[in-house]
Amino acid sequence: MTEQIINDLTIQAATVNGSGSQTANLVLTRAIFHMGIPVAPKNVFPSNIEGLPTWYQLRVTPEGHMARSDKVDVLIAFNVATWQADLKTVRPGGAVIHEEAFSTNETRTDVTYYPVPFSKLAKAKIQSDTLRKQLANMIYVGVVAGQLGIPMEALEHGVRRQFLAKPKAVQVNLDAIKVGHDYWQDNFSKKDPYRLEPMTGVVEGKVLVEGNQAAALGALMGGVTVAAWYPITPSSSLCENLIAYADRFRTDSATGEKRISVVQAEDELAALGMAIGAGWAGARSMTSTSGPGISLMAEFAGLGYYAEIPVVIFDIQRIGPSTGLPTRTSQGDVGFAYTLSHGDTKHIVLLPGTVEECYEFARDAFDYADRFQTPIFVLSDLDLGMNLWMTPEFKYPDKPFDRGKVLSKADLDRLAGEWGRYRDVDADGIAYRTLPGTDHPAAGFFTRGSGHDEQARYTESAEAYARNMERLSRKLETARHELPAPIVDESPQASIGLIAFGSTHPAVIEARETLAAAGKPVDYLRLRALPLADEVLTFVSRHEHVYVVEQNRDGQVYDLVRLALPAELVGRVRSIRHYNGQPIPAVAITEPLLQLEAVPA
Amino acid sequence: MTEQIINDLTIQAATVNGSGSQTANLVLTRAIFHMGIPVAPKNVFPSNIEGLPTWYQLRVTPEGHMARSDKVDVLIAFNVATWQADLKTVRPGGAVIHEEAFSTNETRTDVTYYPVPFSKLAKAKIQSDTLRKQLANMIYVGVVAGQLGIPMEALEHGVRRQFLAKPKAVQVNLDAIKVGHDYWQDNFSKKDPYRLEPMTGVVEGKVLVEGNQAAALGALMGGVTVAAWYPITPSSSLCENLIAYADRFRTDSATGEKRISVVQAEDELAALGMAIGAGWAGARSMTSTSGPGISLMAEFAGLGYYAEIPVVIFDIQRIGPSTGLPTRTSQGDVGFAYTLSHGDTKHIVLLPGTVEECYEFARDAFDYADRFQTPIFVLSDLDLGMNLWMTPEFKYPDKPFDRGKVLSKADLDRLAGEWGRYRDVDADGIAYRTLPGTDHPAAGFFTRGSGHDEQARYTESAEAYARNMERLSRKLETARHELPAPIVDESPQASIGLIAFGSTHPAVIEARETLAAAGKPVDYLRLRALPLADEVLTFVSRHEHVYVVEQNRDGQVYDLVRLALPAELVGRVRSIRHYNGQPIPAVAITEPLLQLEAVPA
Amino acid sequence: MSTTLNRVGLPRDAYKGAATTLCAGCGHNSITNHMIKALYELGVEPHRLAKMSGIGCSSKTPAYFVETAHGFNGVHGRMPALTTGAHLANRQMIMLGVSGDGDTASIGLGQFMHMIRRNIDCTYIIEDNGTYGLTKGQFSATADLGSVQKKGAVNTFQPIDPCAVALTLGCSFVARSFSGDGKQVVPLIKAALAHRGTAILDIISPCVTFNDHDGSTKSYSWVKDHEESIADVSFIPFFEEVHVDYEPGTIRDVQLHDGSHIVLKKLGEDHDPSDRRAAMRVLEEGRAAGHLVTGLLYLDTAMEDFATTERLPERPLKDFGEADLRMSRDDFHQFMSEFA
Amino acid sequence: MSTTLNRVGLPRDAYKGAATTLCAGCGHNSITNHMIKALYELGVEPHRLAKMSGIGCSSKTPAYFVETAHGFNGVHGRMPALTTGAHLANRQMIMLGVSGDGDTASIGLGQFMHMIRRNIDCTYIIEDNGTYGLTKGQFSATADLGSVQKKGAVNTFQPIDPCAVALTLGCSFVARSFSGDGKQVVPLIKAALAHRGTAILDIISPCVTFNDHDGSTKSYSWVKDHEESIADVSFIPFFEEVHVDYEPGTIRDVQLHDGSHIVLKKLGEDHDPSDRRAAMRVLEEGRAAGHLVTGLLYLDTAMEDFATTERLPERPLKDFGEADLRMSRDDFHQFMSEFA
Ligand SMILES: Cc1ncc(C[n+]2csc(CCOP(=O)(O)OP(=O)(O)O)c2C)c(N)n1
Ligand SMILES: Cc1ncc(C[n+]2csc(CCOP(=O)(O)OP(=O)(O)O)c2C)c(N)n1
Ligand code: SF4
Ligand code: SF4
Ligand SMILES: [Mg+2]
Ligand SMILES: [Mg+2]
Repeated sequence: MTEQIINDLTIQAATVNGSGSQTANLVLTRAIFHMGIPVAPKNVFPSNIEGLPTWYQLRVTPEGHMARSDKVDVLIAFNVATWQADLKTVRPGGAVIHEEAFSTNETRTDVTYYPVPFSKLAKAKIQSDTLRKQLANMIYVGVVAGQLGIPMEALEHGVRRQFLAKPKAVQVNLDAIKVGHDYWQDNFSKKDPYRLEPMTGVVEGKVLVEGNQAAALGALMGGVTVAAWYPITPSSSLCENLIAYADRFRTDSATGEKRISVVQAEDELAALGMAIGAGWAGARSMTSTSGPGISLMAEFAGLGYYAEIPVVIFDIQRIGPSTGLPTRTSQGDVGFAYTLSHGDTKHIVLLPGTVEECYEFARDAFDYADRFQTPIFVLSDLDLGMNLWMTPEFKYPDKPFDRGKVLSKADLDRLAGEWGRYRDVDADGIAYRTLPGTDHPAAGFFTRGSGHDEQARYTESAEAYARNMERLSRKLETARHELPAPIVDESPQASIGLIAFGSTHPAVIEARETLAAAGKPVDYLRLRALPLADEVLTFVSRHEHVYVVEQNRDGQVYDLVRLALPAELVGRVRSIRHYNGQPIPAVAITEPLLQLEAVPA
Repeated sequence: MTEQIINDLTIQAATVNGSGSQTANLVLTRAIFHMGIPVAPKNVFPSNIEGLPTWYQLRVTPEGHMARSDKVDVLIAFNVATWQADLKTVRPGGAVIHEEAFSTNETRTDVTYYPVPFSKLAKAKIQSDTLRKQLANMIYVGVVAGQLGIPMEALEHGVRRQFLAKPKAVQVNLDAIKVGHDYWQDNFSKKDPYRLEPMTGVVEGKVLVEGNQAAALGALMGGVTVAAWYPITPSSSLCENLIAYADRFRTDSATGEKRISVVQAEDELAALGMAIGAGWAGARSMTSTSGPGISLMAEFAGLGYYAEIPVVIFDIQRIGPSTGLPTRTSQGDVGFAYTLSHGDTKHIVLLPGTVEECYEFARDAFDYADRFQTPIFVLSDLDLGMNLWMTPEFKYPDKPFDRGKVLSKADLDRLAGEWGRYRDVDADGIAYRTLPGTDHPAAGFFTRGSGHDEQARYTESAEAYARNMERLSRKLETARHELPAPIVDESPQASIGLIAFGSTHPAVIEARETLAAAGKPVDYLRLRALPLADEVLTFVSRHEHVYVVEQNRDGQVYDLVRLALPAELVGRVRSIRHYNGQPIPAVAITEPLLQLEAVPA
Repeated sequence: MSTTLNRVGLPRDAYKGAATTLCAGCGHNSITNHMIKALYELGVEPHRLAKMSGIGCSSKTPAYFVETAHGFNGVHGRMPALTTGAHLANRQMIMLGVSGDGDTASIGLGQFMHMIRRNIDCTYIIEDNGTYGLTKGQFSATADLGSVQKKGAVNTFQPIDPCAVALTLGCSFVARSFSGDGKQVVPLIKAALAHRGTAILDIISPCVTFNDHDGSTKSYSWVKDHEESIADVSFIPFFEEVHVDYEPGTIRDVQLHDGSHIVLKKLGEDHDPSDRRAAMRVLEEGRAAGHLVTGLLYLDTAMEDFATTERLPERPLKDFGEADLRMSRDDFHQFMSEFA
Repeated sequence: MSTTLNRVGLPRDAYKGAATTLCAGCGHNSITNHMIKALYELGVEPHRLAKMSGIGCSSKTPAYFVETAHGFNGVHGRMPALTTGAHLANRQMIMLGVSGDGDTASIGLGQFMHMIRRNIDCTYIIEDNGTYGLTKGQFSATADLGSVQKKGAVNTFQPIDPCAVALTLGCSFVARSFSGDGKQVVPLIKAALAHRGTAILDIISPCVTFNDHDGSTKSYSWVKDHEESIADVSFIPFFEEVHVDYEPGTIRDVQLHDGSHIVLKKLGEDHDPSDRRAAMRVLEEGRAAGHLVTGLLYLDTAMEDFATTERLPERPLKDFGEADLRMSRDDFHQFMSEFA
């Protein structure tokens, strides 16, 4: 038997969706995490409710890599429909736990098989007819536990944690796990190299959070009071979490009053319209959607930009075009969201790269919206939003809200009429606004998506129109310097740079390690907002080649980077793209990069 | 008296909209055109039905310049509300025909005033109370005719032509004109240098057509059978003309049957949806809209791209963002339309630069749609679409329809099942389709905006998804070589080039003359389609500096050009932008160009 | 110029707006004047009024009254969404939405109906001329079957009747009137503003430029000849006491949330405004008989409005600060630890 | 497997589609089977059938019947526009649209109503489960007031009843049924297909995964307990001759454009399906009584469909070529010269 491989492996559970396997997978995840071992789960599920293939990839590494791995060490084969294909994904020397009934003849001989009669066991050992289908999945948890050496105590924790809400479910699940564990003990001897051993020092103080949970919490702490949404995968859980958190933290226990209104709108046009109406009236407001909803919000997004209404728009990206693959990830909306709406519209876009940033950017987006009086797009994606990520606990906000340039009754008295809604008094492109309800004769003004002058009067004047458009550009230029700056990580000797953003981050971290180990250290600039900051230019100027890595077909950010550079630097930039709907693995960066480096420039 | 200026002047009539002045302006235009003098009218009207200021600029030049001129030679001041401002626009030495009642004291002394008691005359000389308001405008036609020397015969032609539909209106209008003409004769002696004299050799064989009329005719000749639209300025007249032309040319006189269906949809989403449904079912279909409608069509545009449905979308651009100025022109939708919809969506965009091309591109767009099985955007604008342009008569089509790769029952028999809706058999990215109704068991397939394989089966396969997306890119690359090529006009010695498109064309023509005269000849590449053709690269490579001229704030095509160039050429490109809603005049090109040329690169 | 001050100490002129840019004689201009009268007489404080609209000639009118109030002229057909959001942000504002028949019955139909379904507290006025005025006279979805366009085209579709649709949805306030009938429009506007919930007021408002000719069923003459008012409406605001001097049985008196009263004086057969199915019948019969039924068709003062159902505080949500909106540091850490 | 061939010589299996990917027990699956039965028995030629849908579990079902027919699974809520366009391109196709309650009553409400207003010749089936199945169980706009969500949330809004809305618009064919009631659904599908004009068929179709629990008014048990059929429906296609063996007075026989007959057998009080206001009353009474009224509510065989009103030729517009669509060279030059 080859030497052991400890705490560095990828488990893949191939099951059928709607069968309860997700619970089993989470128990397994929490048990391993409880052992102090870093976990990185990726749930690959179908756009369907019940009966189609679904895969759960659970990667564990001592370093805590969180990118998707491209190979499977331990396969749990529970779905006959995908059995043959799943078997192919196992790396040589890997282990295969499979339903006994699946035939293994004339298949691979370079893996270790652990056939388990799951259905028989379920029939024989699980009493409850109603729960049998569900609990059958727990049996494989027990088997894997035996195979990898997960202690009962960890499994118990996993089950308890998973069933916080219904403690009475704990025992039956533990019993089912025990069935699998016993079966392992009684029937198998360890033939594969993989083991899990308790660790210390890495996961302490860390929690497991989904990006959409983080964003919901961020919005709550950012002071959102009006949220309008329309269900769509993978964004629904953001507002559904917001509702749950608000029930708990925004409801007056005495009166039952809610300090927030979350409206399920009739569609995305209405959702953004409601959010814009609320932002206009002075509330911190938001909506959340995904690709198709972004398309439907185009007209209102332009109104928000041109009428200068603060509002926050979350886009949890899935892969398009059109309906595309609703349960697959992508970074394909960046370019479209950036200029969403006809005419010369341009928006501020935030690009969180970790769940912690999902929380922080969601929270701060409301400050940016108020300060710059314009829609703020927060672009997350399915990978970031719907998978569990290991993260340090989030920080309690240390700043009060920044409501931006809002004039009170007192301010208006002081100004004595010397105020125009669209006058650029501070030369930063940002004008002062009043909120409806301000009890002052000068407070009222008429907001419109049509031509207006500095006093908010209707006009078709060519000069007034151009002046206003130029101020709007100035405003975005002001914002460009105040948005989250790129994070640059440079080592003195590297001549190659990587530019990436969003959920591509973990793959870049891992790719850099691989490349450094291969004697090709690469520097890294992680974008966090659009329009692009000046750091991009200086970063490119310090490197011979800079690779823009992104998860879309058309190199949308590669284009934006090139447009932001002086001509003499453009030639240094190259593009690496991944666009099959699966979260990008490190090899999707290292391989093309090494190839491109091989060819002489 | 200074020397005469003949057939080279700009008349500006400042009136009130909804008062009938448009008719008077058209009579004046047709009369001068009838003298054999080239005319270039620009109607600057408000987003309103009655009572607001409107301007009609009628430029006449011996060369037939059709760009808006930036100065006024003869002002007809009929609107007291704008009188003072209008007066400022007149060039020194110009002539001012104005309502006597408007005060001229403490105003300009460098112009010739011809005060006319229009309202008094109207009261005294026009009998019909109902028509007085209307006919009052005709009086100024008579005065201008006297001042500039327009013969009665030409005026009579103008009136007859204008009132083709109601001949009985001819006499009263001629009488009103006579009132003005007599007043001129009896009260004024010529004090200004401007004169009109009959010409020959320039306008012969030419007609006056609006771009939206041309596009409607093009669509009719292109074989459109289903058109769905929702009213919006400045695009409404396209479909309204289509309806009128179809009533005349698509209606069976015997049965009354219509060989076209034009539907007024409930909104733009429905309009494009109907057009896509029709395109899917095999009809040549279209919709027409402007900015806000384009935003609302974003979701369906993505479906059209990804499900590969032929359809033609006209965008008669007005200036945005949002509602913007509905009656002002712009080229502000180019970038947005090019990537309209979330995800990696990209479209074919046609850019007509003359009314003749409005006709030809509208006609050929249906061939492109069928051949490339994708939405085709035709981007015109308010200036091109709603103003009258002097043009050679359009050519009768010399080609039959190109319906593209459509398989018949016979084809399917021949292929004996060897067919997949999305298989790239010709390696050009374009697959073969069947139309609903094809009587063959293999003909049917399921069209969807979600993931599909070569056989049109639903799939969430990462590989199938990526393959399909790459084929779609290949398809656009195929199209890139077959779309209308740029038109290049080079003179051996020029080191400077201009790139422009659409309604900017006439201003470029005039700017080049001015620059050549100033010893700075510039070459010219006129774009006619997106994605950009290779000629752009070679053109830039042949010039030291290339200026991209466009009518939007953000230099949308300037960006596309830079992205299409190899790094070493990017530095040669510069941007000239005009964005105040008025059609771009030649000076808006010559001045910035000369400035930028002054600064050393 | 009247200088008598209303209960909040303002003259009538304080309720005026910018000069209209609509056509002379446009029905919308009369409605603007009715609006001014109603708001002045009710003594609405300008800073508490929010004027909302979509796009169209009708949607321009909010610029022509109460200039000192905030207004939002949004995008075509989407006034309901903007109004809903603004209302949720600040319950204290009096939401007054103005729309057109194209804005409401074509592009905006879905939002119109879903706002009614939520019973958002606002007044929704449709300035209904059966045509798209601002785009020069195409038929709208409220144009009657067989109605003739200025250029001769005949409408071949059944109309979408905003009032019938509202009734089907159980809208809490449904009324119809005519821009030329100020005696009826003004009290209805007041009642709509006083009502808590979505108040739909469909006002036939002739387009003199594109739809006031023979053959149009939205022309002044047609409406004058065919209007059938179901009852005389008068409105007694909460700050005036009621004195009913009619003989019993001839009137109906309905009290609204704020203590105001709507007094309906029978005309012909009696109509009970609390009977939704009766209201539908009245509309259907009118339609069959070719009449334009006007008046207060239906009123439900019991139905909870959205903000009440949602348990929103009276205090505007926009006014809450960090202290009210952020959980405590301890709660935060507790909450985070639950993700372990 | 039945091998008896229908009138176009096809076995029942020729009307099957891909295997369903919906949940076991989903009402939509039963409707798919009813669809197969109806299309098979009617002898619809697969190549003349166009299966249209929006987005949702319901909208997936067109993939599960008549695999050899063309189908178009479009975008959410926009099936009516796609169907309208496809119909205009080719009048010869039998347009069969499938939608969900979210697809129809929320995002698609405007298109649903405007399609009815145009009376586009198509069948529009709503697989109505009162929830958004595919997005995991949020309330849809057809959920009844007070209906309880799986996780306990209570719906606080009035439902939008697609049938009531359709009746208000004067839709030419309005029916409601229950996925579990094949005896009623199959003849109604046949009748809808035979009808020329927009046929709305709202079929309550329980979502076993998210909306089949106590407290839901769209669960199997609730519907079984509360269904009130207004009449027994049977359908006699044009290719079978009618033989009515009922005693007089107990049945109503309605003939459709294609010569087919709908035979309605009285149950309890008589309902005249040509009386639109009676249909509205029946719905209203059912709603008040807490019943689910099913059956053929309203039918107007006289109303012209859009294509007929628009004078479109019977020959598909898609089939016309240059010769039919381009004016002659002479006409062209004549026309151009008019611009001089
Ligand atoms: C998205 C969009 N589509 C179309 C238009 C063009 N448009 C402006 S007003 C209008 C119709 C107005 O009709 P209505 O609401 O009845 O108002 P009216 O002018 O008749 O008072 C249309 C279609 C627009 N502004 N926005
Ligand atoms: C524009 C857009 N918004 C949201 C979604 C997400 N979505 C998919 S199906 C669906 C609702 C489906 O509900 P229903 O029509 O009732 O169908 P059911 O699944 O209940 O049969 C939604 C909101 C989408 N696909 N497109
Ligand atoms: S066009 Fe019609 S609706 Fe518009 S302002 Fe004039 S009269 Fe009124
Ligand atoms: S989720 Fe509901 S609607 Fe969707 S397939 Fe399952 S049971 Fe049917
Ligand atoms: Mg109107
Ligand atoms: Mg549903």
